[in-house]
Amino acid sequence: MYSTTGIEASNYVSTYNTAFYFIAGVSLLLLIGLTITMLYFVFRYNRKKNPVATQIEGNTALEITWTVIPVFLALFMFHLGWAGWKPTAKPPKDAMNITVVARMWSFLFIYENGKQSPDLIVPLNTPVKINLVSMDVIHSLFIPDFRIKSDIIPGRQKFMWFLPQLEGKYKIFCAEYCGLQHSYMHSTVDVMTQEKFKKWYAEAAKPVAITGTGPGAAGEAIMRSQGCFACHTPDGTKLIGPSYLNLWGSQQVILRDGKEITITVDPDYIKRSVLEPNADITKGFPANLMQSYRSTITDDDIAKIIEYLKTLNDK
Amino acid sequence: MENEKNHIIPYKTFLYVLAGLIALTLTSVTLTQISLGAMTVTIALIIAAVKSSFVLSIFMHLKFENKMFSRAVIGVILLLSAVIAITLLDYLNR
Amino acid sequence: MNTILVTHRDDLASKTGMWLFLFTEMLLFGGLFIVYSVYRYRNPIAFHQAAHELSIIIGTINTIILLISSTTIAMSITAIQKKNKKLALLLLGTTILLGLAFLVNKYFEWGEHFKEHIYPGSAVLASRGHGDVLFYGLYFFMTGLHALHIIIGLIFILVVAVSIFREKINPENYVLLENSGLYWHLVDLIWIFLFPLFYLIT
Amino acid sequence: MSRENNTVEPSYLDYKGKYKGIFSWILSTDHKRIAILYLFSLLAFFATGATLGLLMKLELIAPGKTIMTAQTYNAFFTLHGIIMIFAVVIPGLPAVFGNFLLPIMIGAKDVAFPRLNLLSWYFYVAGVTLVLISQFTGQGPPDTGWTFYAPYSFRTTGNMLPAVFGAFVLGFSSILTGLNFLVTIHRMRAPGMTWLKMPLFPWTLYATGWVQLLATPIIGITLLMIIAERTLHIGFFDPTLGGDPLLYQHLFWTYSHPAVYIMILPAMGAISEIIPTFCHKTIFGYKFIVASSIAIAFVGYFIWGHHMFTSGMSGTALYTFSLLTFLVAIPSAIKVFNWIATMYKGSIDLQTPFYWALGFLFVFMIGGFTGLILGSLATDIHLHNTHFVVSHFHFIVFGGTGFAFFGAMHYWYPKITGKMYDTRWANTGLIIFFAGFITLYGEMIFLGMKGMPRRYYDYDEVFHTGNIFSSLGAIVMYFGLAVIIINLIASLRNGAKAPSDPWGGKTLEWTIPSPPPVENFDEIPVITKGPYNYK
Ligand code: HEA
Ligand code: HEA
Ligand code: HEC
Ligand code: CUA
Ligand SMILES: [Cu+2]
Repeated sequence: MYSTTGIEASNYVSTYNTAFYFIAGVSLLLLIGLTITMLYFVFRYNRKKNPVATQIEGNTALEITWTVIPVFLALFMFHLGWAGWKPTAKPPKDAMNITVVARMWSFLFIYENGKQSPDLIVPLNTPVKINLVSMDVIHSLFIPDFRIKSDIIPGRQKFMWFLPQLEGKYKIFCAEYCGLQHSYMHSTVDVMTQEKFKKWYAEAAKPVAITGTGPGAAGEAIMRSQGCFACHTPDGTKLIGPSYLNLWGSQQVILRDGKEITITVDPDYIKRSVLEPNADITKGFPANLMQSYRSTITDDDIAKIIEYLKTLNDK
Repeated sequence: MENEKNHIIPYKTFLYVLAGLIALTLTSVTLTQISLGAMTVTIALIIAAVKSSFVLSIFMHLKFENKMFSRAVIGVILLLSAVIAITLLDYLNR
Repeated sequence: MNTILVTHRDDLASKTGMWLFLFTEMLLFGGLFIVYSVYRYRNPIAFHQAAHELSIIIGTINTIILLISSTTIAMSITAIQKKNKKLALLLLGTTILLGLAFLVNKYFEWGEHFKEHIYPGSAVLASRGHGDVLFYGLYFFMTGLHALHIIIGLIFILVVAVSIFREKINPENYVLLENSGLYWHLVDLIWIFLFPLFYLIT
Repeated sequence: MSRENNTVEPSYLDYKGKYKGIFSWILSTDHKRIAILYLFSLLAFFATGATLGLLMKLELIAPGKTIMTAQTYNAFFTLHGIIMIFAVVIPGLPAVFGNFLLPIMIGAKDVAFPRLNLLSWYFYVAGVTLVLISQFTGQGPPDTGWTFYAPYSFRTTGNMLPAVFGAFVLGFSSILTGLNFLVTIHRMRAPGMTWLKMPLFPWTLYATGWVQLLATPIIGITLLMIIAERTLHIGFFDPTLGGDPLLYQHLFWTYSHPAVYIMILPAMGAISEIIPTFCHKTIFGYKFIVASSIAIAFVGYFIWGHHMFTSGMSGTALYTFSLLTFLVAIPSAIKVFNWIATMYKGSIDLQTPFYWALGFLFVFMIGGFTGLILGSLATDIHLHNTHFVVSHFHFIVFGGTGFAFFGAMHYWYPKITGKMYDTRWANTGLIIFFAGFITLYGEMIFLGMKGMPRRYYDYDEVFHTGNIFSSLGAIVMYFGLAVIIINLIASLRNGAKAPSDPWGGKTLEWTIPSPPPVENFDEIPVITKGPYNYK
């Protein structure tokens, strides 16, 4: 993560390094210098060596010196930090726009042509502007190798931008505490050459890559990319939400407008559960945790999800 | 001990101040009812500030008390204003 | 100052303590004023219109009630200084009655809103948009907290009145009365700002 | 010293008052007994918090599940943070040593409002009790971190209300202590003790008092708003109700940044007492140290935004907050330089408290310097919410305030208990502790630079090596602390009797017997000279 190879994975690495090494360098010098001075005094003016202390009340000239010098050092440190921050506020005009939708506990990157991906795939040497959208609580998109991080605040328009300068795969972490699975909310940036990226980008027909085979594979792939498995399991384990095992067609007790009713899990119910999860709350589970997927899941997707759910019965 | 200087304020003073305060309240009500645009906020707050300075200095005896008290009150008000100003530094420039 | 601890009495110390406490109260409400200014800045129109729905008449009456009650409690200090116990008690009684009148008004005012289904968390309010939710949220919270202070102040004054009656508070030792006065004036002071912010700036 | 054995007055420990047994403690309004109440409750909470810290480190020794579930881990760092911040380091030095020594050091018989003082201890215990109750009731413990960030704190099913209300009550306790000290210092200084003849520990308590008084109400009201939002659905910070989550952060840090100076100022005060005593020398630049305390308290009020550099504040706000953050480092620098200058041409008596003071200076500098790196915008963007921050605040909170607390404990131990402790064990404990400390938190600096986010239950394989070191450090430190605490407890029984001035200190507390009599002074002293007069 913390590359010391001298190759800079993004445009921020060099400004970060300047500020970091200056402040850390001055600090280290001061730390060593002051510690040695201190230890020398302790040794030299030990009671055994110096039984009688010389009383010194103070020295104004000294006080002024050691106020003014740190002020200048501090101002310069501040300046380096500010100079390094300033570019982050101004994305280049020709930047590529990508939207990230963050929710508990996954990222989903949406491209201008509608393509969705749980990983961030970007072309080399092209400025990338990421619009930050959160569906529930505050998250934070953090790419350590790029030395960049930005909080994703629900209800706010925000963006971050960077220039990837080195091919490779880098980690993305969520850096703002967002609940149970916060430490599992991660992803990858894949910086590829322009040509490779173009090819990937053109495969727009299939929004998500299907890995498995069989009737539910498409649905499962959608759910994987949308991050449903952060809260639901296919194997009966209770995580945050109800498990999908034997869910399809079963009877469920739900709370609707504060009243308990029993329903059968049918296509309508699944659709409601995904698009308006807080209308019907499954008994024994918290409301307000699952948020609507209206912006990222289509009716077509829901049909596929149902196909998948059907495969989970009577295993 | 410092307990000796018990300044007695005559009843009349209080009644004058009360009259002033009520007058200011009514002024502020009438002024804000006529549409003054952006000035409304300023006027209403200035009047409120004048009213509170009356309450502080006469009702709360600040005028007759050790200077330390009034200085502290002013300090606290300035501190609070500074905090509001710095918070707004963020919001006004977003 | 070197008297024995038990009989030691320092009026200035207790007054200083009271003032310091008032500072914390000022900042307590100060935090809410920060919230108010930010949300007002971000939702000017909604705040503007919502303020129209509050009754200026009740607001003005309540302001005047509080001002008078402040005057009476301030005068009761003069009364005790002039050794006029009866007048002091009478003035304090008036203060308490005025405080209660303020609360009664508030009760009717809030009742009016509740009748229109405007209260925190109500569906009607939610349907009117974020600005209204914020305005009424702040309105109920700030005036509610203020009303709580009125109630505490009334209890404080009641205790003081009883002490005057029992002559525990007397022309030689009346710092408690002064402190209750200070507290009451602070409550008044806060209202002096709440009133224009919620009722007038429309 | 002549008064020592023939005092007529019983010491505060033997004093027989109206009540018997435990009631003579929990109903006592004597500032010294209240200080002891605080000391023991605080140590109990510290042990709880520290054990949670150790357990967290054991969990982090390897990726994946080691000893607990993610839910438990999240609950642990929340409780750890709440206890350590609100119940240990904020009350810490003021409530224990301030209560015990402030009146004595300024030549008074008690604080201005003794009953209020006792009340604030009750609030303190009640507040922590509420926080602890939240762990065992409702639907699971709170899991928001000690910062209670909105809107997560409205979404979580954890039992937030008692915890938030507990923090509110703890804030109340802190306000009452601050208020009491301010009035005490204003009104009860001994005759002749002008402001500039007051020792430095009371001075820092004075500056702290103002911060407690003027910052705590802000978090009080913020916590009340959270409660109102959770129970009554009043919209304040929840974006679904139109609120702004950033406003919550503003209000939270408007208190919580000044609060870090509530933690460190009294610690600096204690160090300013220890250094001259063991150097046998008047403090260097008294007035500058006083002025820097006030400057820290004042400027510290306006730099809260440095906790929000990545949250998307306006550029103007970022600029201001970063600049002021760097400026607040200057008064700390002045203090460090003056302390070291005090050692110059001193006659240094190497006793345990002085070792703690040296340790303090070292780790405080590391904490401060990591703070500078965080105060710089370009670097904070990368380091925010990583273990670098965790390292920073453990260095400065535990290293700064904690070291000063232990230093103060060893410095005033003879005065408070009337017994001497075993120096050899005390120093051994300190060395083990120090070694563990540096391994534990030093390693976190590098983990943070590599990008390990904080509040992570599980982590990427690349962070594994660093975490092993760090966790081993925690275990070493555990033993060091145990040695220190056991030594102090054992010395209560076995220690030699302490003279009234074992170290050759010159402030007023060393002029009265150890342990002090109930009324502190037979006769209130009249002050004619400065506090550190060794001529
Ligand atoms: C005792 C408590 C304490 C103290 C005293 C400090 C002191 C400082 N802190 Fe720290 N801080 C915390 C407790 C404390 N902090 C806590 C608890 C958090 C985390 C909260 C959370 O998120 O949970 C935090 C977080 C924190 C952040 C936010 C990080 C983030 O989340 O991204 C920042 C950023 O600016 C910061 C900066 C500083 C600075 C600049 C100082 C300065 O005051 C330090 C000044 C001292 C020195 C600089 C050393 C001495 C000086 C010299 C020897 C001379 C040389 C000096 C110069 C050349 C200038 N702190
Ligand atoms: C005073 C403040 C303080 C202190 C002393 C400590 C002490 C310790 N803390 Fe810290 N910590 C915080 C304040 C503090 N902490 C805060 C505010 C947070 C942020 C919380 C949040 O994110 O919301 C935090 C977070 C935090 C984390 C980060 C969690 C995360 O982000 O994932 C970790 C992880 O390792 C940690 C570890 C430790 C450890 C190992 C100790 C150890 O140093 C403890 C060491 C002590 C021992 C091991 C000795 C124990 C001794 C005994 C039990 C015997 C004592 C007996 C008697 C007293 C009679 N703490
Ligand atoms: C943040 C955690 C979370 C995520 C992510 C999540 N859910 Fe849920 N889900 C829940 C919770 C909690 C419930 C129960 C409460 C409710 O009904 O709203 C639930 C309920 C459901 C139900 C109703 C189950 C029942 O037993 O009645 C369905 C169906 C469902 N989710 C589907 C999905 C799908 C599909 C996705 C992904 C596109 C998804 N969920 C993502 C938390 C989550
Ligand atoms: Cu999302 Cu942490
Ligand atoms: Cu801070």
